[in-house]
Amino acid sequence: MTTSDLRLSARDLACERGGRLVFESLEFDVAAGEALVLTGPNGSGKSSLLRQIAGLLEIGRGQIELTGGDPERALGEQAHYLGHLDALKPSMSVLETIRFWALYLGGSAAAAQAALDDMALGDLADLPVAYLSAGQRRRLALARLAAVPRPLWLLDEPTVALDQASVGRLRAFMAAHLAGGGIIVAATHLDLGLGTAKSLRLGAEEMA
Amino acid sequence: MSRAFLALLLRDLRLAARLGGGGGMAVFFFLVVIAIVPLGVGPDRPLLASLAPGMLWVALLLAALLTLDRLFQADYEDGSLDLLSTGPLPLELVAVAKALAHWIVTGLPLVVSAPLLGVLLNLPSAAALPLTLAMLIGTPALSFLGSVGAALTVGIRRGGLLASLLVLPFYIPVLIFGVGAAAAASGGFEGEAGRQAFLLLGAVTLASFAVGPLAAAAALRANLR
Amino acid sequence: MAGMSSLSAAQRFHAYANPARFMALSSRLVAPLGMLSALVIAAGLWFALVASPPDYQQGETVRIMYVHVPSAWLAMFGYSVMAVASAVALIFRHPLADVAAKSAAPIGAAFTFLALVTGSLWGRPMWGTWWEWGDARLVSMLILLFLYLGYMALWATIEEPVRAARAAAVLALVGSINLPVIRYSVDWWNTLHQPASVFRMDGPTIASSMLLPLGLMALGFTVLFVTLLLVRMRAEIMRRRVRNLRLARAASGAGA
Amino acid sequence: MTDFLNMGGYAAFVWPAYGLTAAVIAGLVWQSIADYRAQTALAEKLEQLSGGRVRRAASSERDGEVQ
Repeated sequence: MTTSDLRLSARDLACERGGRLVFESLEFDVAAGEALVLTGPNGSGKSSLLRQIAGLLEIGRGQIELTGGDPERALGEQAHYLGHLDALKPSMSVLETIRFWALYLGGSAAAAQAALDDMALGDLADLPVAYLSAGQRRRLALARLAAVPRPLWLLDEPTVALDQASVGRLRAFMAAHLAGGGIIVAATHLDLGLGTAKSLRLGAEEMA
Repeated sequence: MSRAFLALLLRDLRLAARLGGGGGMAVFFFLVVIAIVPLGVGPDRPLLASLAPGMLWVALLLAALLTLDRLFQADYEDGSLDLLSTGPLPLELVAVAKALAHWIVTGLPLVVSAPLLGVLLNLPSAAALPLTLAMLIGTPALSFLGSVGAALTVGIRRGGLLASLLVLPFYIPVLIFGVGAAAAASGGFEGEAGRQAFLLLGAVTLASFAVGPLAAAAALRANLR
Repeated sequence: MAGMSSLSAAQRFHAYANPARFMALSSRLVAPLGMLSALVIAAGLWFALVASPPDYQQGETVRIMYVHVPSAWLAMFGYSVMAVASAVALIFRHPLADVAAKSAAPIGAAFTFLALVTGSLWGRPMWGTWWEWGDARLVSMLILLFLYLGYMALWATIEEPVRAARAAAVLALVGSINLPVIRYSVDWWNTLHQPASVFRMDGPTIASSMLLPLGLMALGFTVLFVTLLLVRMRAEIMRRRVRNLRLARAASGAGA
Repeated sequence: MTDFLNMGGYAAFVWPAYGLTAAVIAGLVWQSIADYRAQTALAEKLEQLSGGRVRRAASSERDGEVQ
């Protein structure tokens, strides 16, 4: 799905939120098939970094670059951003939700149905989202990643509200994405068992 | 690109229809405001007739403002707004889709119900058509300019009230030309002032198509980024 | 659970009401009541349109009274059904009362709308305008329509039925207490502005020949109201059943 | 027959009044029945989908055993 010379790099990156310097002079390089795990205390800027990569947050100083991707599309359009909020509407059914996001983000309706089955949500398809549990809502949010193929995944605490079985399913899902030459940048406390993952500690150097 | 635009528009229309009957709330507000005017002003028919176009326009404006604050706030609160901006659609077109959905859900029902409510205010039947036409031309401006207020106050507590206060001054030209078009035109279209007012109203609406989305997108970027 | 009351509380609440008995009873009543209302209304129409004389003063327009007055009665009857059911719901916690109140509202609102429009049509030949602020009853009927629309809007916006029921019950009760006050204020407002038109809505004292069609139509409308109330209550009970089934389904789904 | 339809010159008011009453009542009857049928069908479909597992649970709590 992606060319092998895909590379996400950041040079001298700084982030300043509401007058507070969150982090500065950050550098990292992630090649195709690799994962970058962000660790560090809360408030150390993990979420801010992910939002900066996704283009949802202003980049004060430094720059982020995705080489080898699709030149016409912005970086944010080639990435899936999974934040703390699940972006789900209670009155819409599971199928309507995934079909909307697949259509909107450029995937196909067929892929949407397949994504539901991957996330074991197939038999809840016409249930309104209001009836779903937190875990099921999370899996519906993850199904969006399966429905629309995008090389870069930006995951903010993806395992929150997931039970053991779902975490196992998530690990396999992420491993498959990496095997397909994709890149993952994830902020998490849980060991995602990604073995070869590089790690980037935020916030620690400033404290010491 | 247009597929994403349509998908977003249809989703918003479906959501509006499911939650609180879409434009029903705005039309209900419009009906109540018009019904209490005579109770305040008195049942004197000629007085009501002279008040009718002005009151109908003011009530319509307030009704349009009513449903503005949820335009972006709903998507901001559940995280959809973040995802919408990672889609192929630039924020400007997201703002257009939202304003258009607001006009279809709220603007059109208000325009359709205006002549019926005119009966309560003893609106002369000759004035009903020009008034409705003027409202049809003017209401898109309410939605497109309104989307700027909604974008400016996204994420702010009690943003809805602030959005109305920010946007009401922008509505003044729509109100003045709208009432002018309705009142003058009721004496037949050949009235010079009537035609002028209609053209100016159309100009305001066209301008709002350009200014609205650009300003709304800039406001969203300023607020969220 | 996303915003839902805990599953067991909602189900126990409704289980206690044992809708099964009501569903069995109402399923036997709906068809006969429907037939009865059709017959009575047909008879009423016959007398209203054909077999009764025109009024010496109003001429044929008096026939509109045979639909206007029953609609107005049913509009008020509907609201009193809602108020009583809401009181029972709040005091005795009987959820079937909620279902009855919620089901009565749209029917009452429809009759209120009919009363308004037929009243306007009846008044038009006399007053020369479609709406007469001078007639206190017509104005109060309009305000009653607002109460109905507000009540239905409240139900439409609160998703969780138990909470919505309690809020709607309070609104209906407050509304019923306010109705006489509203009616009095509109009457007082009327005397303040001496209405131009001398014509009073009810016109001449009702001649005996008019009592039969009026009575038949009113009876027919009332039976129709009860029939529709039962049908809508059954639909509402099924709607809550669907909701519980969906909750159970999500709970039993993989990896809840 | 024609003067019956003419309603003493007030046909324009009497017939719309009766016509509208018939229309609103017919609409109300139709909507009530359609809503009932839709909800019943939905309930049956959900019961089949859950293979009766839910039916047993639901019927036991319906008889108040779940207190």
